[in-house]
Amino acid sequence: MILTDGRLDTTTLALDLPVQPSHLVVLLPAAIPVLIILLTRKSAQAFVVASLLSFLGLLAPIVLLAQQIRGGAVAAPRTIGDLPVGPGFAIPLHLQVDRLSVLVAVAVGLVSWAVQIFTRWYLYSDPRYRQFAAGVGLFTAAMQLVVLSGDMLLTLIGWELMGWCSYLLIGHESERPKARRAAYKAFMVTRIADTPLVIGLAILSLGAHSTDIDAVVAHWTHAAGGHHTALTAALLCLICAVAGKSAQVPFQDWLPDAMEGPTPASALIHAATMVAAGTVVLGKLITLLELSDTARVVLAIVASVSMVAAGILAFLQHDLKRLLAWSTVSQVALMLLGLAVVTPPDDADLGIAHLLSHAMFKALLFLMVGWLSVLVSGTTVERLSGALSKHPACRTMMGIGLLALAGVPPFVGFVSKDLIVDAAARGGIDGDLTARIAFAALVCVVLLTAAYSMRMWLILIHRTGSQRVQVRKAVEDSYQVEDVGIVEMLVDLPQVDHHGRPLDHTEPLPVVVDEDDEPFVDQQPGGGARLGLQLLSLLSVVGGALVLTPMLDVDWQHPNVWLIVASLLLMGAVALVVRMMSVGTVYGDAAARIPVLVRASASRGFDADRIYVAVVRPVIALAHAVTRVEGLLDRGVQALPRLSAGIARRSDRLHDRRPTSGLVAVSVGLVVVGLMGVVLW
Amino acid sequence: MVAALLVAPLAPIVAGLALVTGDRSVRSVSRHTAYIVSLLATVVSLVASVLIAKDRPVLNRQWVPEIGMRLHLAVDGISVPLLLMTAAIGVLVVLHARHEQPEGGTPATFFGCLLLVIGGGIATFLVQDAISFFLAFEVVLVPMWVLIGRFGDRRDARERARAAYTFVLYTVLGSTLMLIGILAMTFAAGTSDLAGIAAHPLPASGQTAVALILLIGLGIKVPMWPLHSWLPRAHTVAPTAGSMLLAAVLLKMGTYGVVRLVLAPLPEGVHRLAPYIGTLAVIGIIWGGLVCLVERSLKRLVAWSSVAHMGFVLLGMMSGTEIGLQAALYANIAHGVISALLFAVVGGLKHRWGGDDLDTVRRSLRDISPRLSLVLVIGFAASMGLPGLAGFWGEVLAIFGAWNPGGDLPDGWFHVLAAGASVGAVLAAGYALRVLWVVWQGSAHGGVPPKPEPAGDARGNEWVVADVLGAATVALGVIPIVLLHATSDAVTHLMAVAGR
Amino acid sequence: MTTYDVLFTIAGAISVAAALLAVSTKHLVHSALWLIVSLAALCGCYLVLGAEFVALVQLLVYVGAVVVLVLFALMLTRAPIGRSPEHDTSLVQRAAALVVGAATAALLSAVLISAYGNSEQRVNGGGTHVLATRLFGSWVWPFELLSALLLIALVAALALARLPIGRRGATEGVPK
Amino acid sequence: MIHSAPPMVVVGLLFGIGLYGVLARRNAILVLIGVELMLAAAGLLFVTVGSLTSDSLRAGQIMTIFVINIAAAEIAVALGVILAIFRARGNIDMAQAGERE
Repeated sequence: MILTDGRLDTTTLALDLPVQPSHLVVLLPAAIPVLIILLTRKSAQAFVVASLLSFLGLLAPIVLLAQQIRGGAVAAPRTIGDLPVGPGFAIPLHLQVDRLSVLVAVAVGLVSWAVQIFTRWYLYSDPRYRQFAAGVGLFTAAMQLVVLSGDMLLTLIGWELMGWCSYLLIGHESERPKARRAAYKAFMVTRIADTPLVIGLAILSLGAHSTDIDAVVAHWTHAAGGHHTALTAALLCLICAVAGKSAQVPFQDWLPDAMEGPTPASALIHAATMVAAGTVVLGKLITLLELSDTARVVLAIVASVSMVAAGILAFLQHDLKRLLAWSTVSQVALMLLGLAVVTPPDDADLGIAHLLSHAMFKALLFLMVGWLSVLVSGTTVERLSGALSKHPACRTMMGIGLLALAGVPPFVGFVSKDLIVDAAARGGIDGDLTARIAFAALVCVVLLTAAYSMRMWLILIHRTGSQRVQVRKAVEDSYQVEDVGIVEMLVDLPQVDHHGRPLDHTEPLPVVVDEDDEPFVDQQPGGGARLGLQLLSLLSVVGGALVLTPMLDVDWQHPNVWLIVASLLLMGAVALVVRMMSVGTVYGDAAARIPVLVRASASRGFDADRIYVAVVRPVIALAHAVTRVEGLLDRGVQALPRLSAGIARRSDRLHDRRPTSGLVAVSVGLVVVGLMGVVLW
Repeated sequence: MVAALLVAPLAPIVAGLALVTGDRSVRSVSRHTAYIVSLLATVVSLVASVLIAKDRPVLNRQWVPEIGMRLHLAVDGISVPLLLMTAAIGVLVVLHARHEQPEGGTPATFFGCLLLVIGGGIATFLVQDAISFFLAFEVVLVPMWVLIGRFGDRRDARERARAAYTFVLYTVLGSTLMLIGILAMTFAAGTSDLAGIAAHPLPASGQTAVALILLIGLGIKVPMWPLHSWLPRAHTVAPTAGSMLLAAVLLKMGTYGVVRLVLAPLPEGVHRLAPYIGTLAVIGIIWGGLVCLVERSLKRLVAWSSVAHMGFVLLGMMSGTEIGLQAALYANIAHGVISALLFAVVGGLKHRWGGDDLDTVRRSLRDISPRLSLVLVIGFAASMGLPGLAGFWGEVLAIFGAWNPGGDLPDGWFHVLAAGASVGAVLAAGYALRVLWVVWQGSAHGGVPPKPEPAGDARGNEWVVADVLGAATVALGVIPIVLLHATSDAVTHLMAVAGR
Repeated sequence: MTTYDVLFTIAGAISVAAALLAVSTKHLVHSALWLIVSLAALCGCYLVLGAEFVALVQLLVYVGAVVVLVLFALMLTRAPIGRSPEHDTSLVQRAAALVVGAATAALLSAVLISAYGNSEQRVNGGGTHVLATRLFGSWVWPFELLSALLLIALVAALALARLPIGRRGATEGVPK
Repeated sequence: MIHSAPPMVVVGLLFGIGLYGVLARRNAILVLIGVELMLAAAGLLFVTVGSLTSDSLRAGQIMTIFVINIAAAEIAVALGVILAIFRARGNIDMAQAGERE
């Protein structure tokens, strides 16, 4: 070790320095945008900065993890110090290092590093690569801040910053109106959902006279008898915000639209950051959540509805990237259920465990889809159909990702999902309402997950290319006869180049996927990126073993074997059904058996967007009304000087312009005033 | 060190008077000379302000003993940040004025008026005497009127005249009311020294009346809804440098006056009026946000967002808690920096575009001018209260303060107000992103806009000014602790005095 | 009723009567002459009140200089000699002026009498020596200022009299 | 010994008469005579009050001297103005002074 001057305790790895690894976890990614903006002018320079710092940003949480295991981590490192806002209120703004947060930090660091490396290849010739890398860095820093925060306000900072970064990343290709709108929508929906968050945080921390999370938890656990309503209200506020960030019903619709962003951004948003932040925050406050049954039931209902709806929508999506998006909604809901079903002594391990496993396989899946989309120029069913057959290099990793998503043993998704199902089943048997709701939804979702994973796999490995060409011709013909439904959908989908950017074709080109139509890009990402992908797939396979370690406190020794067997059998059956449905379809798409109108509607997220627009319309109308009132107000104000000028002119006309008569008037006035003075005196 | 107290306000005022009057003499002052003189004056003033902030000297002399008026110049934690900000913005404004000198009069007059406004602002934050406060407050009025009325937007002479006289009529009305309130307090206390006034409080019934008069008077300057309608007009018409001063200095004088003349000496009156003023503040927040959602003129939009932001400041002040007051002071400074930044950028854009209509189709700014677009994004992100930037702390802490108001203020109603304020924050996000959508990302759908646009990124002075302000915005957001510490003791003291 | 009272009343009555005639006569020159009488009678009042220096100054400056100036002005403006009714304003205005004047007189008298009462008091005005000491001691600066004022007035009157004003056409050269 | 009321009455009457003169006359010189009467009333008041109270500074008399002085200066300037007006307009009728030509 270089640090030999006694500041490093070699047994516990404790560091006696003002800067702790926990600080570095946040600061290193945060330095990426700063350095990129200040120092670099070229993409290559920016890549050096980004890859180096994000690698260090991966090392820092690993060191922190080592410290945590050896017992040398500083539990509550200070940051900029206590904010002075008066004697009755403390804002310590400190970090908090504990078991779960360290694990999540490692996962975030890993995903972020993989994404950074992958992005360089994905956006190789993008002139805005620098901005994108900077955005990814800031995004990671914000998430790490939420993960390691020990203070409500720090959490809020990271939370809002993530929303902003999502805006920047989703709107990266801002030449496209759709990307602009998606970015705006993502930010506004989450921000609207955040409205109650500040209030909720205010209730919690003002009650405890501190924004320290530990102090808040301690205060409300002791005072729960008296302030139960306030606690429930605060938790409901928080759940609303969490639903916004995690894209749960009714805020779900921003997430699929967020697919307008480049795929690495989606990987980051979906795997490790933004959508998982809700789980992290609620995980920190799990003790309070356990105190309020109302909040738990609300959380369970929201999560269950989102989970099932998103599962169905995922199955019906025409765009496989959107399929993954909806599966994220579903999986995040699963995490939240993992938090809702735990009962008092337990910590948030169930939800966090699923967060970790989801981070691994979802990052893997998104990056793989990104890879494939570069190869086949698109992410729709037509383009991706059979992609794996032509590019077998991707086959293993894609397969691992999908198996983990579906929850097949022994993959990581199986472990974490099964633990939640177990907990829900146990709670349900004990008569807990929340657990019963959760269990019912879980059963549905296990099947739905299997279904859409299977569907995606079948599309990707589909083989009958000649049929595809025929259908493509049919599509072109039908374009001319102006058919409705799926045809229009196909036609309306923008043609994109290998960066996912639109090609300015006035009419749809025939989709000819030649084997060698893209000689100008590397067929595969660089070594670093592939290493990252392999690491992610490795963790997706064996990551489940983490529950065996003391790092996660879950009950893995008593699995409900019958439940597992039953669910596996059901999953198998569903997979079989999906296989049957896919047989004979053009693209190997099982969803092709579903009526076109349903699929079209599902691709639009069951038109939730229109509801959002309908909600916003009265606000805009109100704004117009306010502007009109303002105009009236202004006119009233403007009328006042005109009025006085008018009076002055009129009295001016009364005057005959003779000095003496004016003098008489003045004297009369003086005398009257004098008389009044004398009389009143 | 005491000399610094006199140098800080007098350097710009004397230089300004010299420029304005010198210009009337036989030889007119060249643009370059005017710029150099102004720059020197503001830099001297800034140095003096820094010295004052460091050493905290006090000058306390008898001035007009018959009315108990004293020449009392001193600073405390509340005025130091405002003083430094005014002096620093002064330098930046002069730098920016070099870059963008509007037509309508000679350069010397323009610079002279800028200097007078700056000097008046500095004097306002230095004096510790109610009547001299009023005098300093009034110094800025006429030069600002000249800036708006003569150097304003050349395209619409009628609108310019109207904006100028609306500004003057409103602010004179406000000053008159303020003078009445000040005189009432001065004669009750027998002295116009602020400490003396605070030491001899009026009886409770009188406090309410005087506080009402003062709040209306100062509320015009702040501006408080519904006394705001001069502001969008004045901002839209004023030249960029004038807008920056208007937002960063003049509005701050209003809020500073509320702290000094209302909160400290009239605690009971404030307590009785707090729910009503708080309500007006929240109406202002939401009203401003709504107007911004549909406003077509970019500069006007920024002006309206000022109305909304000053609502947060007022709300924090009316919460009657230390956290609320700290938030208000923070938001005050933050708004000064952010709005100066926004006006600098937006003014530059208006200059380039030859108009500021948001409905005009243009190419995306991020492609044409990366530098301008960077500061534009920082400015609007800060304007919507994004954490890590200056706007965040003030707004969040103001909501915290309002949720749990001090004393026996009605809890329930203040809960509603806090909720309203957080809705206002969402509206802020709505309009900020709307502007970014249209301006930063570009409203031209892929294609080329109908007419070629004069491109040109920020460079030279404009870039320096925008850079410094942008850096200040980020610094205030990342390290709030410095400013909060600066105001903390003074706020505790004020709350102790007021709570007596 | 003391001797002082009697003397003052006589002088005051003459002064007031002369003043009345001065503002009501139709002869311009008479008006100026009645003014002399009124101001001279006022000198008597001053003497009674023990302000002999003031009385002399009054006599010298007003009667000697001012009224002569007025008479000169009357002649220079080609004032009509003899009765001429057009020196007065309209009847309505005169009536109003009468009311206002009477009211002012009544108001002033009432206020002053109620302020100072009607007590018998010693007259302690005398002593030109003391007056001189005061004038060139305590009051020397205002006095000097006044001398400057007089000088300025002199120059101003001269400048005004020499203004190149013609009937028409000649006004173009007038500096504004 | 003297009663304080008679001087006050004289002051009031002189001032009222002067005011009447100012208001009722059209000729500028006659207006000026009214003004002189009002000034004389003011001087008389000064002297009276100075004589009837203990006035060690002799402020009453000295003020009167000042007033007389100022009156002299005023009348000199006023007559200059009147002459200028006369030369410009051919009359010194106050009733027409405000009317534009």
